Amino acid sequence: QAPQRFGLSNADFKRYGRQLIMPQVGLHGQLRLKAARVLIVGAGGLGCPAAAYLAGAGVGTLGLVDGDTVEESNLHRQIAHSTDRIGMFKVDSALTNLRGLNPNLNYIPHRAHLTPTTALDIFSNYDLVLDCTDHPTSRYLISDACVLSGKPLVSASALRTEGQLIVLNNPPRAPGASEGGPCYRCVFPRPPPAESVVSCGEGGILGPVVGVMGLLQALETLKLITASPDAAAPPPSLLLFSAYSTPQFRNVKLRSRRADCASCSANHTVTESSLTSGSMDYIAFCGVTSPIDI
Amino acid sequence: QAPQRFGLSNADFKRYGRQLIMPQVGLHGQLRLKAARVLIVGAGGLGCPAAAYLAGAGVGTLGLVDGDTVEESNLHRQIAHSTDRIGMFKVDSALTNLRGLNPNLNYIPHRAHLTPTTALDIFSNYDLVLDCTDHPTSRYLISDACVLSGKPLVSASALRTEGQLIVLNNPPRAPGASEGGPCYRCVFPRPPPAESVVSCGEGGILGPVVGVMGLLQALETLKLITASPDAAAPPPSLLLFSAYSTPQFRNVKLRSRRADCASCSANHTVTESSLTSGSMDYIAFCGVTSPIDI
Amino acid sequence: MADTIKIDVEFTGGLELLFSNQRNHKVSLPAQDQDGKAANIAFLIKHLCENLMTDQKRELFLLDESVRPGILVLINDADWELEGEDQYELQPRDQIVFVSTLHGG
Amino acid sequence: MADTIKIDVEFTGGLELLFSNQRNHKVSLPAQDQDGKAANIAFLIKHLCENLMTDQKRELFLLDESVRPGILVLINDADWELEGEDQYELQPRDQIVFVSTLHGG
Ligand SMILES: [Zn+2]
Ligand SMILES: [Zn+2]
Repeated sequence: QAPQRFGLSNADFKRYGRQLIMPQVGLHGQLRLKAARVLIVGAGGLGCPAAAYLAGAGVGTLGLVDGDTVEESNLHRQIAHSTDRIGMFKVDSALTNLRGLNPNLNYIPHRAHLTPTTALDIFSNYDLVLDCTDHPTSRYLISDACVLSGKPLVSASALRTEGQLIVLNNPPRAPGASEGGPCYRCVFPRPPPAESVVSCGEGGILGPVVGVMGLLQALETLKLITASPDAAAPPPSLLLFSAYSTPQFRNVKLRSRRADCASCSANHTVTESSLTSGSMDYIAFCGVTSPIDI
Repeated sequence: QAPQRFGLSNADFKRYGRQLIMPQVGLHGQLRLKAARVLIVGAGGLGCPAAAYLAGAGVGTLGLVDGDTVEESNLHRQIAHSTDRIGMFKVDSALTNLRGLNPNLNYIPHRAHLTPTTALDIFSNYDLVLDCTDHPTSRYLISDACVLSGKPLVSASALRTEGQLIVLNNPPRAPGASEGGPCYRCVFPRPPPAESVVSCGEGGILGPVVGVMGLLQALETLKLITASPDAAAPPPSLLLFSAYSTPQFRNVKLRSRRADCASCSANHTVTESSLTSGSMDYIAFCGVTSPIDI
Repeated sequence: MADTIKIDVEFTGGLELLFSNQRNHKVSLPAQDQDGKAANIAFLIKHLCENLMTDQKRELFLLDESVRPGILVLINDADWELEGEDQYELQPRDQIVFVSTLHGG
Repeated sequence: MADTIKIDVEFTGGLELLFSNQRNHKVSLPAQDQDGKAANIAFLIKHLCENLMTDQKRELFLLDESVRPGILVLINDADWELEGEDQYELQPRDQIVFVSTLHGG
């Protein structure tokens, strides 16, 4: 093993020097990054850039969840994949790219879509989760699983020329603890009507728009991990991005936890057993008529 | 040759379908992208993500200028490079990555730093330039060469936790034409004192911060290329990004062309011959005491 | 003649498609509703549906007299839940934004 | 007793390091300078140097009585060159931002 100073190798000091020297990161922050276990759900337009910059920054353990394979129509925006990896699992394609960038990390592939029965088991091995998926069903599932397993959630979405970003369940407190950050159900207690949900396949998406949102997820993740453990969480907010508007970015104050939230309140009806038993039917909840992958 | 419909192959329709279907791009926009020749000066923290998303979007000809080689300390933020390409020219390393993502484009490597004597010659082969460099000397040179050769310039910079973005010389009009957009010298007529200039090596840089700025450069470039040729240019503005502030983004109105600008006014002293003859000494202008690479 | 109140309304996240594909609207509406109550967000929503909406698919904006699930209403850059929801009384020059949540990635 | 005027001042792009490493400052300054002229940006710059700056290296902020090259002054989100530069007369609650240009990439 290479000799270590203050818990980092000489190669680490060289590789991470440009971020280490900043007071916002420092040696403590770099060691927190090295110890951190981050799960990225979705290796698409958001997950690809988020994963690349988190790997670059030296997040010690990086897990990727996705059951899809790479298609040609992904490549205009999913820049961790490549033309000769079309047909490969997205998770494996992305890990090929990430290992090339930074071979010193522990990468964990999860080659299947997240389901209610597997989510808690997978989440238990991580400290923080990024929602880089593309459907309301997975967004409610990931938020519920983050509340039940006590993980902060960095959630983003994008469509056409616009994007949205929220940090949820931060700080991550048990259901009923009012000082915890709001969850996805606090902000959106009821799912949108299925006919109002537009996918990137239907509506289109501009590559740099979803890319910016993925990078902003990576940034908020780095800020959360490197912050001092007793730093206060910022008040809940939503960042809106609109590529063709002036101004392009808008920051909006959000509510705190909802006293009657189905997931994070004292009277929560979403429980560990409702997930693992399969009694929580996210597809029925979101009113999707034909079964879809989440 | 593959059969074409409306100037695009079936593979093009598949690859670019998600952006083609948006009214902001459309078939016209995709054909403009295919015909566009874009030069990225600097294959570092800004240039890597900008190049990846421009290649993804199908910019027909993409040139990269950089005389540096890949170092380990680059890899936390320069995500088009990789650990096994340390020591390679950045331009070649980046093109390896870009060709993997999209092999259908025309890539042009320029394996040397831009100089006053080479700039106009190189710029003459492109329609639009991205300034992804890291020093005032190159920023003045690139702006001057863009004004003299009539190219719009998408310029960004980043340091520590902050970034800045300006679109300059847009619309690109001849020196003295007041309806042209301001150039770098209109906004910054005099260079900063050399002792106030902090590099990313000295001050540090957070990867996603410079990454976001590079992606926003790619976005503005795509907007410029895909816009209808008779669309009015937006008023000059500067986007400020500060990762740890609330709000993180601020949009600021800038001045128009300066009537006494050394570069873009009727009485401009920066001319084609002052560049090519070498009489414009950017290093002396910026007051750098020891010679540096630009 | 009844007083009117002028506010700025913005639609985003795809909702602009229901309103002449235009994001920003200057809206003048009566300062009181038919019962003489000061104009609030509930009144504004009804006013927008009747006077500004160009798409016939009301269910993409409205459900049970309020905005459908998946639409956030922002009052001067804050979630309307911080401001009294649809009972918030409009003030001149208020900025009201209707945002449809995005789900793509 | 002389009147004072209260404004918001922000330093960014590294300039905050010269001002106690703090970005946002609430600043109260005399409404008139010593000659009875209304407080303008030139007066503010002098006031900031004398009362708020903690770093001794004045040349990183000042040159010839004005801000050094490479610093943009923003008056309510517009370049000061659109507002009369250092002759702009301050109004209560104005937002004045001093931005140092970045060059890294
Ligand atoms: Zn909740
Ligand atoms: Zn000029």
